[in-house]
Amino acid sequence: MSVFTIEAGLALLGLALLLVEAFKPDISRRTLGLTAIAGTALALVLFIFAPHDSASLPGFIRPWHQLDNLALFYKGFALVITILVLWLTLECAPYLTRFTVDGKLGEMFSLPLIVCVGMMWMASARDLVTVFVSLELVTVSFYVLVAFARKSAFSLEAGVKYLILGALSTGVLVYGIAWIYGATGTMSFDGIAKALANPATSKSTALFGAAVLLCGLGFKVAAAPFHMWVPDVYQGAPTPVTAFLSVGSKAAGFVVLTRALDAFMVEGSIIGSEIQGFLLVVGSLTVLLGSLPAMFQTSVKRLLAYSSISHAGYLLLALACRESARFDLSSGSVVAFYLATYLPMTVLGFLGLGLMRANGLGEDIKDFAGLAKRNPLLALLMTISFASLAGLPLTAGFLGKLFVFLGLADHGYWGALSCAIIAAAAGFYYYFKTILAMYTTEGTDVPALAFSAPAKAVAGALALAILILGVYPKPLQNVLMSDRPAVVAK
Amino acid sequence: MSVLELIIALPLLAALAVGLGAPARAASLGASFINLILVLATTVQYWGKTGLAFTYSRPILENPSLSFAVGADGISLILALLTTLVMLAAIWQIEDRPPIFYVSSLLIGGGALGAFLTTDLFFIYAFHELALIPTFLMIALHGRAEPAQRKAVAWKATIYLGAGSLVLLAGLVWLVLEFSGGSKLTFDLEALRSQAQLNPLPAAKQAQIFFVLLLGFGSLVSLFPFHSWAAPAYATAPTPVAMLHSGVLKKFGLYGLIRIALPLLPQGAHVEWVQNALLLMLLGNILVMGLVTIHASRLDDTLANSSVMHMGYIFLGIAAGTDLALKGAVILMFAHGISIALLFGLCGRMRNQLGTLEYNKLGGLASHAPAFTVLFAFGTFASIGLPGLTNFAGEVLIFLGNFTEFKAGTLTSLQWTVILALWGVVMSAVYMLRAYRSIFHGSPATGLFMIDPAFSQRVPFILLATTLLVTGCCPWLLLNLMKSAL
Amino acid sequence: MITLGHYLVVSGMLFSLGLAGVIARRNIIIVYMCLEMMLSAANLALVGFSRFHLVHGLPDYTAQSLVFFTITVAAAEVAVGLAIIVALFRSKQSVDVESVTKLQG
Amino acid sequence: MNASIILLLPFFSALVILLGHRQLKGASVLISVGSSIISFIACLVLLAAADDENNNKLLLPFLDVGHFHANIDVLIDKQSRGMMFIVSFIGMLVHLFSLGYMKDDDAKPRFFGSLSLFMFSMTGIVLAGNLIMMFIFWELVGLSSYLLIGHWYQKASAAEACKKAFLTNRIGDFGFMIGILLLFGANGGSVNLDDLATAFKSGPLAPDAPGYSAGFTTAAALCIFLGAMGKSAQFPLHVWLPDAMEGPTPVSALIHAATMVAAGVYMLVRVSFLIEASPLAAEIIAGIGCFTALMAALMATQQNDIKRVLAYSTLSQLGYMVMAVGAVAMAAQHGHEAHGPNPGHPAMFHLYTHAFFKAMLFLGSGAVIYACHHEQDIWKMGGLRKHMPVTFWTFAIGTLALMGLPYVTSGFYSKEGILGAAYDSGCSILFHAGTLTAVLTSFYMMRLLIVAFFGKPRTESAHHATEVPMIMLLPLVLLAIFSIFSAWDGFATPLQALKPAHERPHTTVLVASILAFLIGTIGAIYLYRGKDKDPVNIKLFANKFYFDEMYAVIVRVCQDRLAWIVTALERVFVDGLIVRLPTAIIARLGAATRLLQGGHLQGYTFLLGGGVIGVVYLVVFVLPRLGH
Repeated sequence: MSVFTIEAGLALLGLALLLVEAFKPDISRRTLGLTAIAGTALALVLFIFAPHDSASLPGFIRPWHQLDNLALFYKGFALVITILVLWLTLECAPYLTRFTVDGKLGEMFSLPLIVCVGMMWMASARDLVTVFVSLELVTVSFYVLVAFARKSAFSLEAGVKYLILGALSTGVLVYGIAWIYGATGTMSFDGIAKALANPATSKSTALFGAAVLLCGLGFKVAAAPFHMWVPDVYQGAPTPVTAFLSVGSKAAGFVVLTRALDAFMVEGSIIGSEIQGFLLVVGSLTVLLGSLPAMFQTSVKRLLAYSSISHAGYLLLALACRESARFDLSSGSVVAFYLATYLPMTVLGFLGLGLMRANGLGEDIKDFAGLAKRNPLLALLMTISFASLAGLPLTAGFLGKLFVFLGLADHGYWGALSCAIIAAAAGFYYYFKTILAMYTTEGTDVPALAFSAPAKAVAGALALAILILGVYPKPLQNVLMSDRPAVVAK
Repeated sequence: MSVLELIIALPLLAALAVGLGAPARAASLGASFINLILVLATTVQYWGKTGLAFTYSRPILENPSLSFAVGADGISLILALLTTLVMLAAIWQIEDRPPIFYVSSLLIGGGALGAFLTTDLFFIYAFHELALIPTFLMIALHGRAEPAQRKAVAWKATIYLGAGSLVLLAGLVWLVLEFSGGSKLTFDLEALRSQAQLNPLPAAKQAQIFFVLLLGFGSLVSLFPFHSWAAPAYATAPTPVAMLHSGVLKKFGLYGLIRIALPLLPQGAHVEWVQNALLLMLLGNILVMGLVTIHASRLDDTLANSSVMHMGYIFLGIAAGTDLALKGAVILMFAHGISIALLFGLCGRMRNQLGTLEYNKLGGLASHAPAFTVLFAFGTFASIGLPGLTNFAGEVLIFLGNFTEFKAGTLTSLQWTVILALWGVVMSAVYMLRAYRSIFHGSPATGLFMIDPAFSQRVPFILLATTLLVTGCCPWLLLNLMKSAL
Repeated sequence: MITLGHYLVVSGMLFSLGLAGVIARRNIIIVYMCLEMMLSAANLALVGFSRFHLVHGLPDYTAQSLVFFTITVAAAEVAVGLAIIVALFRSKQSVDVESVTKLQG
Repeated sequence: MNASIILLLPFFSALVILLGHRQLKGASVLISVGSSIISFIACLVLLAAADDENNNKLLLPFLDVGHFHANIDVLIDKQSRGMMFIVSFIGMLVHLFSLGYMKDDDAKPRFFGSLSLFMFSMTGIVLAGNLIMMFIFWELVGLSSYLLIGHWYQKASAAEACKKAFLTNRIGDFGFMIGILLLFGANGGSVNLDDLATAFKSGPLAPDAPGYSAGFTTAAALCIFLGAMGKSAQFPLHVWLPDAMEGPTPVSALIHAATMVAAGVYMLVRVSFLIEASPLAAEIIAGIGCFTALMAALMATQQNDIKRVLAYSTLSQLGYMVMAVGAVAMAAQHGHEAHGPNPGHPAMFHLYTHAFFKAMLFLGSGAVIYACHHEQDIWKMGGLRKHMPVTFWTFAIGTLALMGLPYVTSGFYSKEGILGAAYDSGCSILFHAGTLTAVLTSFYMMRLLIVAFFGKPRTESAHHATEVPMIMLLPLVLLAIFSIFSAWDGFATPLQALKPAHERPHTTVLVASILAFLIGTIGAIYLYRGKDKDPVNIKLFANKFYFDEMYAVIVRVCQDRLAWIVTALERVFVDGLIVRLPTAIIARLGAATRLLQGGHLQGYTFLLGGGVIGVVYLVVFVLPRLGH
């Protein structure tokens, strides 16, 4: 069974669930949720054992799809995050249903499957058309998901903002695609790379197109100055959706960005150095604009949103460091590594938030006060998550940052490195603020918190993953670094 | 598998066990006691050897090449000994406290051991950070001040040490980039060192990197002017944390300079602008902080500031960079660690019993608590630099080390600094004796009641005091561990 | 003779107008219309480029295929978007952009 | 072997007593006294041993790094053997005396432990074969002195006095250490006394060596001298010694009169090669010694506390010895090399005689104080001659020895030796001032004797005074014998205290000595016979030239005020510039960036649109031109 078939099957499952939910209103959300999880898990298993080369794809799709390591990695990534999000939704359901119109969560279980498929296709995309279509599949589904808790003013507001700004970015993206096409005469990444390596191609047209296109993609990955939507939307959206957005959507954005940059910054590209400059400027700006305002946040959810902006900045900076002659640290693998480590820590953070919410607590830092007393395990797990987000050594988060720093220093991008360091320092501050709150003992006459065994298991597994990756990253690197055929056609 | 791995793992595992509900005191004491025995046995085994021993390496990443590599030479063993001694004492002196006190002490100790006994830059750095976190948390959560104030203090320390660590990280990254041979980045200290010997950098560049490292390591050691976190943090920190951080963890920065910066950048410290900057900063430590300490009116302030001040002498040893001075610096690190831990431990007891540390409210305690007084006197005179206690040996070697290259009639800036720094020895006598006099001498102040701790509670302090005496009378015990030239 | 330049200028004007409208208008429905205009501008540019990029004497239809996708996507967006806007109107009795300013900072 | 017994026995005694006195109880006293007796015996054996020159040998390792060694190695020669005899003999007697004097003290074990510690450290100084070792024990005697002065720490004055003593000595040690460092550096890493002597004679530090620097030699000599100034209480570091009398009287006798304070002189004699190498340093040393001698003598004339009189007299005599060191060096530079086999140093000789009679005087005063129920004011005594005959006679002998009763007492010979050295130095001021000091010495000592022992008892406690017990009298008698005979050749030679030889017969000096004795004595008898209160009243002398007050101001201004200012500056600038300013900047920036996030959709679209335009401008127009 080819990977494409699995994806198609997953999409069908999503549609089927949608229909079932619509026509069989008395079906319990538990059944729906478990079906979705089981389906995705099955897809994951099948995906692992499916043939992993482009030749296995059906012929009609082969011009637009590819199965390189990057694609495979992100596909797996998408499946995992989808399972986690579905499960988180189920865990938060009692609380979420208070804000939905009919007290149901039907689409919350079907749309993530569709999003997942969109992300998986994005990972394989070989040309801009596929990118656009799968990206929009994801985005449009997210419009629904973000605004899902319609009775909550926050969710609705987040939905509206995401809708308008998302649509605006779509417009920019398409316009950029148009100009890239105009400059290179092709939509496929290989063709673009070839054309850009050709000195005869009009440089300013290509630059204009690339710039506009990158603006559009920048919006998806929350790069400054296109990041304003992130805090508002993340804060307003239901927590599982926020987790999905911050991990899944961002990862998808980055895989596209990686592919686009592979083409734009191909060996001998006429616009390579400008794009690199763009990445450095935007990356530095992003880490700062993500970190500095975060220091003043009182809501943990919003804080995580800012933190996710700042992480996007590090990733952009990593992308700016293309392969250097001296050290074989390709930016693509660094980004993949960073995202792989980013997954457990972010999901764990949002999981904690969701569990707090499910227990009727708020999302403010002050609601975290005394958590260590109320539920030591949760506090410990959250500590691990935040420590990793802050980039403390012996957690997975440190390695990712270290690679970014190494890359920047290797290329001699001192300005960007300083920005990254300032942002990391600010990061210490706001993550520690939260950690500190959890262990504060004042005013902790509140009752103990309990959460379900599966929640414990999942959270524990994530925390363990963070710690293990932090001290023994070799397996992950082995997965990522087995020689990926460069997406360049000479 | 190397015994060093066991030494590193034991406290961390014990911390985990206590966290999961094992009996806190028994587990922590047991682990730290076994650890002390292990380190002592390792030291005995190392006796007479030179170079790195007990090495073992487990690769964890191929590119950049990272591995969990352990190894110890004389310096690391001396510091490991310091760590285990102070850890045992710090844990032992905890009384009626929640398990988090034990956990944090074990984590700080384990982190410090990890930093001292691994030979991969990545883990050296990482273990140090691991030890820092409980420090902050404990200051913020269980500090001896109003919640708002102790949080402010903890934040200050966090910002300083966090920023310092990041600067340090930048410096280490720079080192790694400069000295990684071949196409792979490596964090292995030995590999970097051999590369540094093969292809030394030009002196100007060495100076730049050294300076970055100096700032990074320096702010961890409260090098002037990056010191203002230290005094409030130590004064506020719960006793075991103050003991462990000021006694052990702070030595990490110095250890790093001696172990990492100096061997890789042998000329870096001696380029004129770097050296002058370092000398100015360390004079700031000694003279400015000496005066600030004299001004202090509470025991915890005095101890905290004095601990900042004494770092200046160790930096002086590093600035000189001669064999004699560096060995002196290592001995002084050991000595200062033991003595300040002793003093902070006793200070904590006093605060518990008396509720105040203001000099003008204290007096005449020697009549009430003679044994306590004797123990405190050990700490006092050690930090004054009295011969027969370890600090003296370290200080005198540092001073001598600065004079090994000397031409009659001309003093270098280094040597002028030594002369100024010697005045600091006078100052430290002034404030320590003032403190001693106002606490223990005179007629007992009214309303103060303090009795000697029971013998079992005296043990940790006796352990530290005995160490000071033994290594003070026989500093060659420590010097024999550092036979090869540094 | 109408050249590629003409198409691009018109498309650019359309795009700019759309953007200006998105920024300046306060009614979300109109903002949404302006967004559609921007998509149309992109479509126009695509078609223009496609028409003047001849492959074997014929226009390059890859770009035009994207145009169809764009139109479809725009339709989907409108469907979802209008639903959300309606929900907004229901809850706030307003479709003014200033009615959603709770999330900030 | 012998040396190690002498050195280590008191060390272990001190260690055992200080650490285990609660368990040992009374036994600690026995341990301490026993160790002092054994040390004395070992010392006698040492005296009898054959004289192998310069046996500078390793006793214990201490510091050993590469080519550098600073170990506990002992130098046993005539000087150290003689000094060792003084230390162990007086030490033993003081131990015995203390058995009686401290009988009722609760903290006896602590006292005896500290005394043993002192014996250990003093022995170390005497035997030191290198400067580092000397410095080590130098500091340790400081510690034991601190502990003993502060024995009655409950008394505020004692607590202050011990602190003052330690700190003042620290200032001296500051110089000493610099001196050691300079010599260490210049001599290529060796601070061995033998090596240094060779280096100054014919090695790298000799005047004819290449790179010789007279300034350096002077600086090194003066730095080392600063150490001696602290320990031997020379002006301006003399202020601690009178205050040190807050300690128990036996301590004053042993440490602050006979041995420790003389360590400075001993050390100067040990490094006389250095002082002889620098004329300027020699002159300064002689000058300071001379000034101290005169100044302290003037102060002594107006003191009313029996121990303070003796303390100032000690100061004055120490000044004498220091002056002798300088004078001898000056004389050596003028070519007046001492003649004869093993010429003795006048300073050492005076140290030797002074040790006996001054220890005796202090112990005598201790007996008086003990008998008068801790009354120390001489104007509240009187008539003790009849109540305490043995004490009186021994005290009188000591007084006469200190005054220098011609031809009978040891003090006469040694003082004459010093005046002779001053005379030989070629600087007449030294000689005149020395003679004047001798006059004053006779005067104030006679005053003391008359006021305390003659006349009628002026208070109840003096009236009821009785003779002290045997154990206290024995040391007094023994010391009195030594006060008379110690300068006689039959005594001095086996004790290795060598009389200085003069180049010329000193008729002038002889006459001056005798005249000084007579004038001082007669003056005192004339003024003080039968008086009930002091007929002379010179505030300046009584208040010790207001040195304490001056120093208090200096400390307050230079140290405490400066500390206050520096602390304030540190808080404002360092903390402000390094912490608060960057924090404030980052906080402002953070607050500013938050403004971008106003929550208004229009604002966001504007930023987004503006961002697109900005990025396009950047990428299309700015970056290409930078040629990045």
